[in-house]
Amino acid sequence: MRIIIYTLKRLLLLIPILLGISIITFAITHIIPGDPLYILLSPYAKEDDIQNARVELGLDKPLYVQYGIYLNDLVHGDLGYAYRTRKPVLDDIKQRFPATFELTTLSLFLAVIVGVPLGVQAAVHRDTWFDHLVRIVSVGGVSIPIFWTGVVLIYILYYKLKIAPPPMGRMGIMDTPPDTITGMYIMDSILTKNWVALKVSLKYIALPAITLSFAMLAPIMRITRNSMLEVLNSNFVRTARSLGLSKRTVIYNDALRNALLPVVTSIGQILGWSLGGEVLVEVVFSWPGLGYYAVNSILNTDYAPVQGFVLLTAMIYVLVNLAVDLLYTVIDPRITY
Amino acid sequence: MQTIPDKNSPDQIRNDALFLGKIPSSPHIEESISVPLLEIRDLTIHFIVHRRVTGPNVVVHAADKVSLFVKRGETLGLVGESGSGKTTVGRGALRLIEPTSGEVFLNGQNILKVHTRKLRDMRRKMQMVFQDPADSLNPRFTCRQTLVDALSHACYGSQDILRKALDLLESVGLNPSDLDKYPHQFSGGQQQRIAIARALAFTPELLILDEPTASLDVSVKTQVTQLLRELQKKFNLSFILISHDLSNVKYMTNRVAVMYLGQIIEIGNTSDIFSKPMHPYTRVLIDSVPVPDPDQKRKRASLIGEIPSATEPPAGCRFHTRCPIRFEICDQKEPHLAKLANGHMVACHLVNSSSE
Amino acid sequence: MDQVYPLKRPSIWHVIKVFMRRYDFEIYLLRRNPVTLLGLGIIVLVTLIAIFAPILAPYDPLALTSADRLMGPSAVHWMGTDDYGRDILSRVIYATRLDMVIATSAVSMAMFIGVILGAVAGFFGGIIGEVIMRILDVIQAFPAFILAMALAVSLGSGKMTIIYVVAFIMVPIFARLMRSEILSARGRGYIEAAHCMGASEMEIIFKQLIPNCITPILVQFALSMSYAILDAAALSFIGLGIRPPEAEWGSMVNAGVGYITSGQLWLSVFPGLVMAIAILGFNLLADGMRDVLDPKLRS
Amino acid sequence: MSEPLLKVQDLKIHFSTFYGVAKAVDGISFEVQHGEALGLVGESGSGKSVTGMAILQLIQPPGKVVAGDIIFAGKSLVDYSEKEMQNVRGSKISMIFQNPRTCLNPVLTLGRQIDRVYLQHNNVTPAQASEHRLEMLSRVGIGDPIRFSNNYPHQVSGGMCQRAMIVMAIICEPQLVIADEPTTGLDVTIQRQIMELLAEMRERMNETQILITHDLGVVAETCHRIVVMYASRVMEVSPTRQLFNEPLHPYTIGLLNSIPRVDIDEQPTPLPGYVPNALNRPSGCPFHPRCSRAQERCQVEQPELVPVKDGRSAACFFVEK
Repeated sequence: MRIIIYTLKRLLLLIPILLGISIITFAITHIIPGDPLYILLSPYAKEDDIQNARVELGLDKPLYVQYGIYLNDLVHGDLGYAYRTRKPVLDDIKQRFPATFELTTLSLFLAVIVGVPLGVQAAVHRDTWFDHLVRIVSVGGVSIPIFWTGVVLIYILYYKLKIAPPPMGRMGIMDTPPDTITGMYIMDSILTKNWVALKVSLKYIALPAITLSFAMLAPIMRITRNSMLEVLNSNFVRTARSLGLSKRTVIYNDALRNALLPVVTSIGQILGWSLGGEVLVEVVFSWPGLGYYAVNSILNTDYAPVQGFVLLTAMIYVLVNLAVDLLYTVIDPRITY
Repeated sequence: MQTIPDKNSPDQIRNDALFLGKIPSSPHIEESISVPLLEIRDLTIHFIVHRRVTGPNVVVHAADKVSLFVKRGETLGLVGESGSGKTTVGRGALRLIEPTSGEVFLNGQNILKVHTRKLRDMRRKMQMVFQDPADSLNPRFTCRQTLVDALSHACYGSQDILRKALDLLESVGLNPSDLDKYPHQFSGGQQQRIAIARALAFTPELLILDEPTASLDVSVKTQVTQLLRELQKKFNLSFILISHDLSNVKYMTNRVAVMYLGQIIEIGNTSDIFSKPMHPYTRVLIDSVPVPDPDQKRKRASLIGEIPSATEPPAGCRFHTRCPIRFEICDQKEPHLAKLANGHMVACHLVNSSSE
Repeated sequence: MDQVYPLKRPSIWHVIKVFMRRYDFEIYLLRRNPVTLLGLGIIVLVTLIAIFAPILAPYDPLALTSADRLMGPSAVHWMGTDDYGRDILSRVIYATRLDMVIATSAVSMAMFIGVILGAVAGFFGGIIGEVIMRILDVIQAFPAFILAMALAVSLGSGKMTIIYVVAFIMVPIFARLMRSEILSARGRGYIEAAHCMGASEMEIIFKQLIPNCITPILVQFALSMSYAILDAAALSFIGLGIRPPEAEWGSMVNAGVGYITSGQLWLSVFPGLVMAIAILGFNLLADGMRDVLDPKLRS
Repeated sequence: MSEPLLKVQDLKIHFSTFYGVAKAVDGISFEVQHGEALGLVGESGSGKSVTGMAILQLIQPPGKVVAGDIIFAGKSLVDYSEKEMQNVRGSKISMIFQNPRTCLNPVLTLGRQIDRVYLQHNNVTPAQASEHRLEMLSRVGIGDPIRFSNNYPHQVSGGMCQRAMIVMAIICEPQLVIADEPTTGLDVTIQRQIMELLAEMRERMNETQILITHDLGVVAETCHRIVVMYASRVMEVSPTRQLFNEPLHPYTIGLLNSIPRVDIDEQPTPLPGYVPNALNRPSGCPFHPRCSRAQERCQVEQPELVPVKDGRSAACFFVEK
């Protein structure tokens, strides 16, 4: 019961944050140097047309009124119109969201199932060659730019070894995607039992997912190792050992359960960090997700989609962090709220 | 910010003289001065731990209507279990914590009513020695820097500072070669000596000692205690000793106040309290101290349960939930401090009813 | 009288010796940890390259030679040439200069503003502190790189844009760190002792608090340098920030992406490699410094 | 005299730190008889806690047992494999630590933590374990064992945490319980409760106990025999009564004179000097810089612990045999 009240309280506290986010996204198009209309309309537009458009778009009104209009549109699900694709931004986003979601969740999943055990083993075998290897990989993972990893992987696996498909999106031109249910190809292929499509989509997603998860792996491994080391040195682990509990129990039951708490909190941060990496990976692999869409819009000076993209990612990020906080209160009995 | 030191002011001359040991200060309590050095009246300190939108806030009753006084040259002990509010009273007296209500007079002047600058001047007359000496010394200051910093706040001119610093070191039993060491290069006992030297830089009248020996080794504890007693005689200091170590309190103090859940439940001369404790809590407390004498196998009363939460202190007598001899009235009516002989006061219905 | 006290007027060497003694453990740990020294070495090297770029670069980074297009690494062009026939090594050297200037300015700016905001929020709290923290919350509600993208879009391309944008997204990190350092230092006994001494608030902030909070800030500086390089290069990579033909690590990698599928790896790989090495240097240093600061290692 | 339950022989434990090798325990020997309570007294850094950990073979790197033997019930624990030691810990020898709150796993309920110790060493079902646990909890004076079992460590007081620790330590009815400062950090009234509980458990369950503490008052009231340690070495071994009535070693004498007492009106006299650093022990007798009786011989030659009389021994050249 108390957790519901706590959740509601946290949701209420989100309102000012969301307003702040909307102010910043609103500012994106309104602090552009020069008149936004010259970007929207063609350079040869007549003065009258410009005036008409200005009134039509409400750009002649004071800023706070414009912000009010913007906010009102947002509440009604209107994110503006994308001139490049000639569609409402919301429709474009709906269409591209599954691709991004699929890539991100798969990468995070990979990073967690590889990173956490490696971090644990590194801490347990502290100062052995394995520990040093893990530390090198984790320092390397945060040092190597993600777009560079992608480029090198493409060169080796596609150009040299010819294992991977070309970095050209979610499927080749000749492949037929599965029937759309969720929009995520892997999920849809399984749901429609389309094994051919599943194989192809797995082949295409492998390289971008590995690239992205390599960047997520490093911080996960590092945090797991460090918090594990701390817990292994704690008094209650010493107690558990002094009572003759087996090493396995001590490591997995006492140490890991406590060591995972900081890992859980950091997953939200890692996700926020990787949303930036996501954009870069999508550009490198021409992955038709939100990031690729936003970057293409930027290059075509079409700003409404960028605005929509930034707003959406920020909101998702905020909600993920909220979810992590709630999860934390559930798994850590010490937290009272 | 600071007042310029006047070399010929009476205060300064007294300070200098005390430093150089020119004034022989009387070792016994000066009875002639009628106004106590420090007087605390009805000091109440509540902390809000949790604000609620609906209903009253959750409040810790750290100190409730605490009244006591300290005479010049004497040592008052403040004892009790953890959570009894003894440290809070010490800090409230220095106004390191802003009290909820009450009055604190130093030399007849209410410290709670003065403004910032005057407060700073008044604080210098009352210094504090903390429990954890490692924490109370700035880790980035050498011993020299610590003392110089204190002495410059005590308004010594730069000419005298080094000489004074060395005097201070000598009076707490450290060597001049220790001046350029950092706190982590000292042992706990030495760190506490530095902290005491820093407090002495102000030639204070009152030292509030917050568990000064609790974190020290057994064989070093008595050294520091002894040092404090010597300094008390030399500089005519008054002490408030906050401690849970009753043996030490017995050894060091002239009078003792026993606290339980934010209230004083018994106060009196040390000899009276230890030879004939009146409050059942005091009795158990003294009985609970382990004695290094295997031949003394006396049967002791031990206390059931633990100290209740200070957010919701029990109604009536706060001790009634654990009291071995409670009767009906105890959980209804709050006992007040009743006077016995020799300034001995007890808050217990059992004593009150027999004396009234 | 004075001669009795041998330490009356300490010599400058004595003062330095005493000061170094404070850090003997840190110095020992740095020496014991050769990886940290490697990081430091990389940083020194990269800085030297940045400073002496005009001397070190064998060619003009912008000179177009259509005859030499897309040549692989050779004795003449150690890192090959790009699609306009420009020497990649020279471009990488100039890019080092540009990126280091951007990262250093951005992080310094972020640190300066962040530390002040954090100190104000931490020490005074109250309404000002609350307002500062809520604004930081909003900035941190965005994934950092996405916010940088958004800001870069509205500010337009250019070196200054990247500096401002990267500084902007890093301010909250420094401010929060400073605030939490101050809050934890405030409860310490020596601060209370300073209050007892009648020290003023300003004295306590500048003499006691800040010197005790500054080391974690320095570690964060090293760490932030690596993020700043990454973010600046990534912005240029997606076409915001530094535009071609000016040499910049990220935009150079981007210019080479199209040639990967045809096997011309050197366009992207060398700028990316040099960049990764520079970032590694800062990460290693930050790592080593963090170990030094870890109080658990001290006992 | 029968074979002692535990025999520590010439134990040496070194910690290699970057400042040098710290001799945490430097050649100590003592015995513990069946059913007795032995006090291991010393100041912080004297090596008493490390000795306790060494008996359970729980010295972690950078610490290392470099020499000596620990013989428990006739068998040398030093030769045991990790697996064999696991079967000894908790079921034959167990340990109680100070600072009980940090010694309990914060994310498991107290009941679970107790149960798994019992399940580890006994071939029983979880239901039997929990039944046994409830019985034990009410034996140590916990009013509502079921509610107590469902609590997490942060929900109960320090004294209650220590009771849970004690139950965990004695639930398998070990022959030897090592209590390392079990009452330090607790209030005097709670301290007394815990001490009484430990004494009661010893009598009821026929345990042997080693009580590690710095508090001479605590050992005086609970122990039969006392080993006094100083600077990694044993200074004196004596039955309790003789130790307090007629201390032999200058350190014991100095220590006893230096503590203020609540029961008598005698003024304490402090011991001069400081406890030496573990990295930089004085040569010869480690106590000589603080000793009033020290002579030149003490600075060079290290006195051995030798029997004196009535089963007492001391490590001092000037103690009369």
